[in-house]
Amino acid sequence: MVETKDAQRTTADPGKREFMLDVRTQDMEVNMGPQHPATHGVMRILVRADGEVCTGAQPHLGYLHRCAEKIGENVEWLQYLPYTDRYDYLAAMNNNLGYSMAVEKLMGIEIPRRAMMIRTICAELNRIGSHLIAFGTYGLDIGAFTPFLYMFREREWMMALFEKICGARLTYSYIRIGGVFNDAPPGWLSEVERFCDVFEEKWHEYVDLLMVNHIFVQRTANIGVIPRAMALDFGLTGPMLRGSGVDWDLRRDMPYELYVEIWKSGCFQIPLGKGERGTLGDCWDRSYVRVMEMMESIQIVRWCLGSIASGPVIADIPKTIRVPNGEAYAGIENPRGELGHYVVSDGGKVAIRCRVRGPSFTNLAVLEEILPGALIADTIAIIGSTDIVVGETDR
Amino acid sequence: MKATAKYFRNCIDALKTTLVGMRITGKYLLQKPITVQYPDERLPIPNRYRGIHYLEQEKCIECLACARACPIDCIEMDAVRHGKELEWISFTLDYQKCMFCELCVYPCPKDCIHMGTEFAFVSYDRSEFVHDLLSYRGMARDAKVRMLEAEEKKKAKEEAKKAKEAAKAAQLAEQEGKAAAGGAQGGPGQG
Amino acid sequence: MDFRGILDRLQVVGAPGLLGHDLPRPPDPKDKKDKGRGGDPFVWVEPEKLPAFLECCRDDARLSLELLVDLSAVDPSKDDPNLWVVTHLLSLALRHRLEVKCALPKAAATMPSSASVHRGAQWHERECAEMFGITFRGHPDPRHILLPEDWIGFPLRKDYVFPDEYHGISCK
Amino acid sequence: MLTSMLAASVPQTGTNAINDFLAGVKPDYVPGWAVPLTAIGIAVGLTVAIISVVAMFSVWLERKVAGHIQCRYGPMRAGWHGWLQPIADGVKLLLKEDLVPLGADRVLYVLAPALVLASVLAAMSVYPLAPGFFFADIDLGIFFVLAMTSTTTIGVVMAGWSSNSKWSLYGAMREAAQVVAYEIPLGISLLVPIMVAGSFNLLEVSRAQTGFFGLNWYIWPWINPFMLPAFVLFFIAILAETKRAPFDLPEAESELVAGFMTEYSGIRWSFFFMEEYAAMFLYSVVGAFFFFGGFESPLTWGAAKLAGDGSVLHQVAAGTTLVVKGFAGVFLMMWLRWTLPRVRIDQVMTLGYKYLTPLALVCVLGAGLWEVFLTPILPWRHG
Repeated sequence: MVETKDAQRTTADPGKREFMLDVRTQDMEVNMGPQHPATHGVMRILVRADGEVCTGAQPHLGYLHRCAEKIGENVEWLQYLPYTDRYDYLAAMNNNLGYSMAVEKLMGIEIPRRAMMIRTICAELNRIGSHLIAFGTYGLDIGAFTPFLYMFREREWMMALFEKICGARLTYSYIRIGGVFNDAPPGWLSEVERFCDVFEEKWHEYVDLLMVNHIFVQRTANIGVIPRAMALDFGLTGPMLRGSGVDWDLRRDMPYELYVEIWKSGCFQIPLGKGERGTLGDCWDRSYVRVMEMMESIQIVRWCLGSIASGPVIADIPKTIRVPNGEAYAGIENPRGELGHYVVSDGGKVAIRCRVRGPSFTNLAVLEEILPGALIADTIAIIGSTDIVVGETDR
Repeated sequence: MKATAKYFRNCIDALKTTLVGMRITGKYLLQKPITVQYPDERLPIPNRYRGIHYLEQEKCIECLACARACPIDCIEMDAVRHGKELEWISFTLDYQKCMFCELCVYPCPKDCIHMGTEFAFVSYDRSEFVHDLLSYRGMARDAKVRMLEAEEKKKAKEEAKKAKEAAKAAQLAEQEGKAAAGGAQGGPGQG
Repeated sequence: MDFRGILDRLQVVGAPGLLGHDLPRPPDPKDKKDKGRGGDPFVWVEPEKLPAFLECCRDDARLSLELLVDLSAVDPSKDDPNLWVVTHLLSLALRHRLEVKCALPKAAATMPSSASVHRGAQWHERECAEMFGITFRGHPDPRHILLPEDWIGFPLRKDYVFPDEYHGISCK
Repeated sequence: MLTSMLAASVPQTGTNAINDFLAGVKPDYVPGWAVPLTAIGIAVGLTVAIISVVAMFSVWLERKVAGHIQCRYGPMRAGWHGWLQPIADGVKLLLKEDLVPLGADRVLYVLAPALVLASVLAAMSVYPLAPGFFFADIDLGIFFVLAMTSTTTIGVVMAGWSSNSKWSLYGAMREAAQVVAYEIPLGISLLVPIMVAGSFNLLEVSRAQTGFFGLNWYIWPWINPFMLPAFVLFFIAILAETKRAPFDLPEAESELVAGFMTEYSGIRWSFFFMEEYAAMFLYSVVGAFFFFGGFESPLTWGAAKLAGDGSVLHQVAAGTTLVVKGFAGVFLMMWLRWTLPRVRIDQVMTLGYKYLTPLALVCVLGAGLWEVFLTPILPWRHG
């Protein structure tokens, strides 16, 4: 039936089980996914459960593998841009930014200031959209249906903004090598300003409706605790790391593009999990960090709106891009963690290697460690709190 | 004592947050919904929207820049060249493969391929997804007129050239005639 | 610390398996074929000693490269006999990065697994194994991660030939 | 002989009224025993009709309330504001093929939805829908209702076990644990109004709450201050009983796909849904009777004053107030469902045993003391 030999190898030692069971029953193998409402996308988790308690978990990936890295070696530099939207399809702008920065670093070209401004605004707006989805679907996993619908009201406005500037709603391919494809249409910046104002009121409603709700806190506090050492050992990044109290954010610690100035202007902080409602590093902390980050992104967008000036939006680069010989790694702060592009070129029109370090891939590995010992209902909460996107895991 | 305090705090906290949550959902219950009944009412589509392509055929010079720029090679075009004029046969875009990334619009030197605001195109048959962006086949009337004029100009140029050659040849022949005649008189002088 | 500082620290500490380093350099004008090298500097390390090297980087106080960001491989070209195994390390405390490269002969592509040093490397190595055919000795769970179990060939190698069909599904 | 025995033992009830009417118009070729049988048939048909109308309206109300809470319209296509939608759903479910999964225990699988719906129908038969119109006015009113509604658990566990799927098994086990845990606080919290009213019979409880403009409802603190907390406990208990809002674990869609209903489709699946909405209406009517004055409201009070006590106008007013209170309870449950997340199974148990039951006992104790010491002193309690 199922390869039980592998299932035994998971690191669940019975000592850690919360509910000490004297009656020895036969463990039940339950397949959560690949088609399951709680696994965000197409991922299968083989859960070995003893009654309601999960004793072993094994994620099985590859259902959404589209050989993105192999295509990277057959397609020209600029033609690879649309593929980068399809990794983390909830934050396509950030993916474009990551890839473009890696190639620009290798080419050593300078981006005009207005292009960097528009890039930062789009990346931060997309971060808000991505965290909104994380927050909404997490409510769905815990059983609250309405926050999901409220969340989509705001995200719909964000998508309309992106529709005005680049024409697409989900896969933008807007931030390109050397800047952005076209300048912001008239009136766009003032509409972003209105979006920020309205979003701040609605944000307080989200917190009241779900984050501080007693049942939500009961379902997420002290569940799926990731201590600091385990987080570093697994190489977690982003809200997963900050949820466990590790103060690390690429935008502040290894700033790229405009973030040096933005951090100096002191308009945004880095929210950290403090274990307010349970132990440090539990599910509640991770969703708390994501919700607070939305407000920080609003402040960054406000700063950019304040200091944007007119000017060119694209550096002067030839129509067909030839990247000089060499290799470069550029890591940026994606909503889910550090998205790294490792680009190797031999001076031609096509890449030698285009490696993508997806944050969801590493964040997912930690499930094997924290799922055993939790109840079935908690496994859903823990999987939801890692906020993985399967497109980025399988590439 | 701490446990009983926690016990009652749990109860009060649960009730309080439930009422807060109900206040928010109740507020939206009374407000007017914001959704749109799709087929009857529609949201305005911005003009930069990436929908189905449209081609300004007369400006196109069949330089294949857009076909090369497309990551998935879904643009194919075929035309017969008559000097500078083009006789169009087909300009197809395969929408089964197209991913609406708008990379084909930028490299066009004549700026004649754009993406429109139409997005709904369904059909029962896969072959209908291969759209032909041409508005007319063959040659436009003014293109034909220009072609004919170009041909006449070419013919006229040829005749003029022939006439010049003929004239030169005639002149040459004349000179030989004179030379032969002169030669006969002063032949050895020119030898 | 910048790359120069890290390199000195590595030599002082005597990190096991350190072979050399490679800095980006502009193309020298004399001979035409030399294209120079752009991008990031990196350190060459012996594949057999990679786990020890990573452990030394992690435990040393002045380096403290405790986060393994990424472990992947590159097949530089069809006729190059070696594969590169590239590891990116990141230090949260000192805010610097290090790229470690090992040259692995394609014919005998085996090296010790560093899953014991960084638990996160386990999945990265599984992906490298199935995509490049590198066998990591001592890996706790050497199954395929993205490709189906019975996939023939190593897709990301330059000499990879696309299969015509897989279980009756044509790949053309 | 049979008709006289039936008529004698039970006072004027709906079924007897139909029975006497039929006996009167009975043509001679119809045998004697057929008359009570058709009367009972008509009564059962009437109950099923009431249940399906209530379920259909609740389905429509739920989708509209959910819609408007979530800033969207809900069904708009079928008829004005989608009022034909539940009928369309019903027809669709009728036409759908209801398959029995391979390896399922066929007998139990088929019997489960029938048993579940039967228990709600049995409970419904005890309800007076108007002071004069009821099927069975038995003195054990609420006791009978609680007994009947606890048989739904058997049906649900049968469904979960017989559909031979792991997820349904989970749903069934959770359902059994949850409903058993909440029978106790439900019963105890109902003791408070029963103690004040002094009777199980729904009609008498309703008559006990008549009074000036509905000020004699039991919920008001001046009648008995422990009644309001008892109602809150009662309301939470019925949320768990009907598997609604924060306690919808057995069919928790994000975890167990659809819990014990996963393998059902078509008309069998709609039985489960009809049972859920009927049970919601049923419990909120019980709540209306015991806490919010059953038939008593300013409307009924006015109608009684206007057209005399037993008149048709009074009956109609009483009926409408009961239905309005019933659907107010249903609306409150729906409002809660679209606000709160789901509670975990062990938290459901702790809430049931550690929080609701002790608090309910405290309420009963308090109400008892209040009745013994303070009722003789309070003047308005004698009226």
